[in-house]
Amino acid sequence: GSGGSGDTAAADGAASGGDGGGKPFIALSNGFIGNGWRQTMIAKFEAAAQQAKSDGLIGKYKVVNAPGDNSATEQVAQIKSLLLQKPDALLIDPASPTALQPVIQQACNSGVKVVVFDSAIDAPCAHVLQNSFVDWATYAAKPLLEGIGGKGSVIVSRGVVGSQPEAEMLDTTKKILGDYPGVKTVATVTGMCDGATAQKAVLGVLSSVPKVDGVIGCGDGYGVAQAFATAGKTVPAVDFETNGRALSYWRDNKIDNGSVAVMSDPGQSVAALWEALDLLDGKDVPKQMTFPIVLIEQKDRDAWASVLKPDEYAAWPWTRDLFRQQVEAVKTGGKPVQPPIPSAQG
Amino acid sequence: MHVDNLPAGGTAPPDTDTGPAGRPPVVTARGVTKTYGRTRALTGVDLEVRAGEVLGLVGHNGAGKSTLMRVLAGLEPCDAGTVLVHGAKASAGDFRTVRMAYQETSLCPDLTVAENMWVSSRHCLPRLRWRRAASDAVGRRLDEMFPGHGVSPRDRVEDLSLARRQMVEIARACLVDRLDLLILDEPTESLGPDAARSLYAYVRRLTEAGTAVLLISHRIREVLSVADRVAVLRDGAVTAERPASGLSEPDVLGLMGAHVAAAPTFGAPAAAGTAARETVAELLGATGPGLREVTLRVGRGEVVGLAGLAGQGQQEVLERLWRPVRRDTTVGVSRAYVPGDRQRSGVLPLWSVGDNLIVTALRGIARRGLRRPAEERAVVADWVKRLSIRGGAEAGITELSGGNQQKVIVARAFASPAGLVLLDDPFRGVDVHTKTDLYGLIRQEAAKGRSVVWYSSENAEMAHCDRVYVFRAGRVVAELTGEEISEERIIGVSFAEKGEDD
Amino acid sequence: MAQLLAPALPGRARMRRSAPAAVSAVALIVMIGVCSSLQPGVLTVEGLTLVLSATVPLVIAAQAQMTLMAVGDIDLGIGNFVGLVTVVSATLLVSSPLTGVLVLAGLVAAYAVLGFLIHLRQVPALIATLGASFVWLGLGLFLLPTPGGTTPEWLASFGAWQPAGFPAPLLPIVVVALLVYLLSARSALGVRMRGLGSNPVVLRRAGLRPVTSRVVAYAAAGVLGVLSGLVLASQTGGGDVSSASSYTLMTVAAVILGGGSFAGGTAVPWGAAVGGVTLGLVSVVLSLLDVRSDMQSAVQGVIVLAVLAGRVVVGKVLR
Amino acid sequence: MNIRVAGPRSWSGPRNGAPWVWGFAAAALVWLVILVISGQGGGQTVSLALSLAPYLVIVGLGQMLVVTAGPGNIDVSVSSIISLAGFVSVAAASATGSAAVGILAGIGVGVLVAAVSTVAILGLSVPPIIATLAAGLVASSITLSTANGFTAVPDAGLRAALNLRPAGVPVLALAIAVLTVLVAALLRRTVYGRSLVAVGQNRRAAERAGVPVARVTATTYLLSGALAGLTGALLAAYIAPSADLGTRYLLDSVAVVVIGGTLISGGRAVPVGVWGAALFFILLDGLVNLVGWSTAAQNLLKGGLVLFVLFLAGGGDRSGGLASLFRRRPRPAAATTTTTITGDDTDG
Ligand SMILES: Nc1ncnc2c1ncn2[C@@H]1O[C@H](COP(=O)(O)OP(=O)(O)OP(=O)(O)O)[C@@H](O)[C@H]1O
Ligand SMILES: Nc1ncnc2c1ncn2[C@@H]1O[C@H](COP(=O)(O)OP(=O)(O)OP(=O)(O)O)[C@@H](O)[C@H]1O
Ligand SMILES: [Mg+2]
Ligand SMILES: [Mg+2]
Repeated sequence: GSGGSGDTAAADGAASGGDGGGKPFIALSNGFIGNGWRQTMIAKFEAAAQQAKSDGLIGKYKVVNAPGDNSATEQVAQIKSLLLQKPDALLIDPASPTALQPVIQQACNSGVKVVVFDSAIDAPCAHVLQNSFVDWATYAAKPLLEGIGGKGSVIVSRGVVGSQPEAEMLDTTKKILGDYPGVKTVATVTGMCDGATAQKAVLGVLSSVPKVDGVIGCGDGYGVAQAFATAGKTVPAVDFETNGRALSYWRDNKIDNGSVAVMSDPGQSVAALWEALDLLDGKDVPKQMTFPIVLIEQKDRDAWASVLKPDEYAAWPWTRDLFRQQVEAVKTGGKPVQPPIPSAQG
Repeated sequence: MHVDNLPAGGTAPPDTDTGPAGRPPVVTARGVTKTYGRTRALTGVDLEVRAGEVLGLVGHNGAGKSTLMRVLAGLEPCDAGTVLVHGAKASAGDFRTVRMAYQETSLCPDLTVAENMWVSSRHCLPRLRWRRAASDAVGRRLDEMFPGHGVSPRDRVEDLSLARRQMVEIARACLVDRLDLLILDEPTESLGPDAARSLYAYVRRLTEAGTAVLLISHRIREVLSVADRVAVLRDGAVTAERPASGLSEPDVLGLMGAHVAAAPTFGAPAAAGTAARETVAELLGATGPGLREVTLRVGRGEVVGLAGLAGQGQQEVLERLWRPVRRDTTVGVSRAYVPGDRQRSGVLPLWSVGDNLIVTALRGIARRGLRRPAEERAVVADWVKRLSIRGGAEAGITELSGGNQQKVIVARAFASPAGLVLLDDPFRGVDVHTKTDLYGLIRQEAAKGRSVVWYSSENAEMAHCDRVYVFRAGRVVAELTGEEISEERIIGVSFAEKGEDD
Repeated sequence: MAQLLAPALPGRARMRRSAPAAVSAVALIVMIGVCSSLQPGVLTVEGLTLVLSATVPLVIAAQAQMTLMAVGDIDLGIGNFVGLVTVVSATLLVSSPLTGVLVLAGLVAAYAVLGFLIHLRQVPALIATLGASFVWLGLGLFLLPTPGGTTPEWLASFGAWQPAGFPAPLLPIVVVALLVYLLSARSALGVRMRGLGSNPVVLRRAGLRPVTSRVVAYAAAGVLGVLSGLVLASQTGGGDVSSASSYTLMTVAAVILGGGSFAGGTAVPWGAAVGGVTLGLVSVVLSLLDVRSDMQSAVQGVIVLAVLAGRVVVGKVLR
Repeated sequence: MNIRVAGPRSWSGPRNGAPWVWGFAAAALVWLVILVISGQGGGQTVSLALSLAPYLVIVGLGQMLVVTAGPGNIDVSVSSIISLAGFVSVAAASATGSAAVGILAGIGVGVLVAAVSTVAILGLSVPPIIATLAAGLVASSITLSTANGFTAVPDAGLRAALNLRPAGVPVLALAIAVLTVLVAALLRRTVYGRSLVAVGQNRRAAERAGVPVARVTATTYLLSGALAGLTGALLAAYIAPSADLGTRYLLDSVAVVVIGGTLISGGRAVPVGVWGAALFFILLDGLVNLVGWSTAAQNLLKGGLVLFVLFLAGGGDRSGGLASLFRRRPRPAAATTTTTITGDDTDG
């Protein structure tokens, strides 16, 4: 990991106004740094921002991660101290979908362009990049159910129960399951989209359920597979994480049963950077945009696995051009852009 | 009526023309019994405290004095019998005019003096601006009782010296708008002679105004000089009630059933030249909090006493010897410590007698950090027998009476291989029999070559020492050896000048 | 027993007692100094408002913790309790204000009952409040499984209130500290509470029921917890039961920094306020200092230790 | 925290019933409910619970030692240690190719973090809860920097060993059972163990009895750190190293210690009880998942049960734990006992 910031000159600190001759100062506030996805997200942003800085697109950038557990209060404090430094644009990966509303309003009022990504947020003045949770749930269930032949019994591992995305995903999952009358749901556990939690949760019910053919989850397949290994059962079709560890496990253990890896895209932070620059340039960008999910099917698995570190998550490599294509696609309602798989490039 | 505008005494009508015997009783106990589990603390007490008199109450340890006081002050109900206040059967509210000063003080250390006054005397303080009223009242009362006390109502109790705390405690007990009976439980134990004199002068003024005073003390001479009557409590019952005039100290001791100060018959202090002994521990000009230029020496097999009034630096010396961290202290042997405050720093309450007894010796017996239970049991059995500890090794330590607990703690120290045993006034609250056993033990162990440093608040105990250092204000003011050691001599040296502390 | 021969001068004793809070205050001033040298805007009214506002709920929660520590207890549930209050104020308080207010009052009552049971059953407050923290969390998740909701209008406008001339967050900090000071340090109730933490036997002998003191302390802590939650909700504009989970330990640290102790018997409302602001400012300083994000919690820990070490040094000097 | 346990403690002595049975009883109850609901796999449920419980037991044993050291002692750094030790042990194992080195590295990390707490507690007189909090913050920082770009994968052999269940009995559970016995023996049969229990009952008395209090305290925190490190090393191999691997182990470790019958005010440790309470927690999680209750209900249930057990058992007679409930003898007015014992100083 590189340092959290890349100041050009300490002297121009507060003075760098966005509209004047100075190049823009981009700040990113991240509500939580405790998992691999967020770390990948930050790493991608820092790489892109460093590049943008050497390309002369931005003057400086700064990343602030709220310490501790996903704490909205910490993030509010962090954003407030960021505002003191008068950034031109503020990118936010929020700790909580509501907690930041007042402080975002405050930022907007002081003339800062705010781009929120990874989560819908109820702040009318901000631009939002969000994931398509319907797509996510569909990708997580459909290939898996096809893979097990449309019949058998499955466990549903729910995400953060009660959250808006989870509700949306559960609805979708139920709808899809309705299309497969041969499939029986034998248990519903709470996996919190986290391998470790899902591992314990699934292990807790494994002894009480009959043979399981698949576990429909939300990026917790590695833990679920471990649970089956512990119980001495064959690993069913699962939804893996999109990180190197899960993909290698999937590849090395030859789990060719319809499993897929599907998660949201940590590259969103880069897309958010491009959006912020476009906003600062005065371009017209929709307030709400939905960006594609990362789905790794068996055919692409080995390509991804070879480029990812164990804790690194697959991210779409957004470039400014790709981003603008996606914006066009959203505006016109066209087909979303499909960025290339990194291995294809190198 | 508020404390501010109170005369020094109570408001009971002074009737000076009749003698104490003719005055009306303030509090009367009739056939009071009280049982705690298997212990019969009070076995039918009849006692009358009359207005305007000082009644001295004496008795051996565990005789039931404190229990009786709690009953008379309305803090605890009795099992049978009655307590009458002003001749009528008392209900809870009637005890407001009976106040008690506890020996261990009943103050909250974290609160200021004024706040402590509110806690105990809030009924006679205004609801608003009580802080000022309490400060004024306690300041005035202290001025009356202990001129030059040096206590500010805003001081926190924990910042006060033991003597000042005791003064505050007594003033606290007197701070009430009507005082019929004042109970003083061992009030002078930590007061200097001046303060004690002031206190007794104040007691006189109180009784002149018609208040009754019940004085408990183990200092018989003091009781005799202040009290009008003396009551003796023995095994939970009043066995004698006499006018104080005409009683002598031996008379009272006889009434208490104590074997009159048995002279040390066993292993009397070796008169052998102490200088010849090898030095095992030494303080050379030790100075620090509570100590000024203290120089003392402990020889092998020697029993060294630290005497003087309480809190003059004796415990600081023990502390230095226990943890010789400074360069002015050298200790050449291993040490063991016998604390006097057994509740706070003595017993390990979850353990049995055996476990408590062996915990110090454990280290020596164990091999490579592993215990050797058989050897431990043998040592425990030996000591339980030697000191005839009631209940045996298996009993829980808290099931024992105080004296027996103290025996265990003393045995703990002597069961260890320590070459120097430090005694921190360990025989408070221990009865004569036990004490005699333990004195014998100390002499025996000293004869085996162990050294003992012994702080005692009871100067008579110092007679069992080979050498005694008398302390005052953190200094050694006298070193007495052999024949020179006597209670009179020690007291004489301790009080030779005005105590600096008060 | 070990008596100081020459009794410590009262002035010195008082100094020794206020030394910890003084050390924290010095740390606080140093931090503000560092902030303003890095970012001159900090010392303006808006700057102070921005910097201080996030510390307000923590400071109020620290007062709740302080109240319980004064009676010798400790509250390991305050974080989740504050979170629960934000949830209530983002849901019930909006949908049906009356129910919301009743529920908040009920939460205060629940705290009082908790204190009563702790006293009655003679159980350690540590573990009872730990158990209660699971309950608060469960209730919060039950009401609002995921962060969301909106706070009532009046609460939001309080959060956005920006008076001219002085930094708005100072007002709640000072007012609450003053109220707690009046309750715990000046009033008769406060004497009873501190007396309980200091020596419960004395209370009983004086005919004061210790259980009353404990229940009052818990009720006061409940009220302060509700206040803290309301202020937090006004700042975050919604409810999140886990938004304040870090408060549990942070408030303890704040009270310790402010000169409180676990032993009970002392009330340090001003100290707790100073300690809370100090802790709250740490993350601001860290982000201004460009400390690497993954090193921020280490620096936070080191600062806490350093302040406490400073306390030890000052304590040694004053002894 | 009742750090200053109000005045005296009215223990009736060393004969203390069997405070550990209640955790096992609760676990058995939950197991029965699972059996009734699912109607199958009773034995397998136990077997799977036994493969999850050991992790909680190890960290619980460490926490138990700390809690036994007396009022105010608690180790809130265990969660951070677990997470950090997870990364370090996986890194060490993959660097050297030896799982044993990995485990030792995990333990070593735990000891190092605990050393920071220990220095703060003993050297700076920082209260343990704050000292371990600060040390934990430092550890979690190191965890985050380690996690960034972490490439190693857990040792496959170790993982296989952790999943080994001959005849349905997890090997790890057996190993940890042995560890529990060792800890129990440590407490009973060694000088250190006796010293720890003495310090926990009455720190001042232990100090006056010649127990090296500082050394015992230090050893205790280091042991707790070592056990948390071991937990982290094993968990990382069993699950995968992650920055929040240990998060839920903090509160749970304290809770299992108390439910297991260890005195929260110190001076009595019940190693076996940790097992019962850990099984109870694991099975409870399983039950909640099986029934499909939300996390809200799960937390309400957990908190409610902890409070119920606590208030039912009460502390008036701290020695008896729950057992005292059922032999409710009239206590000679608690208030007066307190008065006398504290007032015992009147003697003499
Ligand atoms: N609360 C109690 N529970 C059990 N036993 C008690 C209690 N209070 C007193 N006792 C017992 O009652 C007896 C009388 O005790 P008390 O304290 O009244 O003695 P005392 O005369 O004051 O002795 P001392 O001179 O040592 O102070 C003792 O045997 C004591 O152990
Ligand atoms: N709190 C208590 N709980 C249980 N039993 C007690 C308690 N206090 C006293 N006893 C019992 O009463 C017996 C007498 O105790 P007591 O305290 O009266 O002794 P004592 O007369 O004070 O003797 P000593 O001089 O040794 O202190 C003890 O042996 C003990 O068995
Ligand atoms: Mg006795
Ligand atoms: Mg007595």
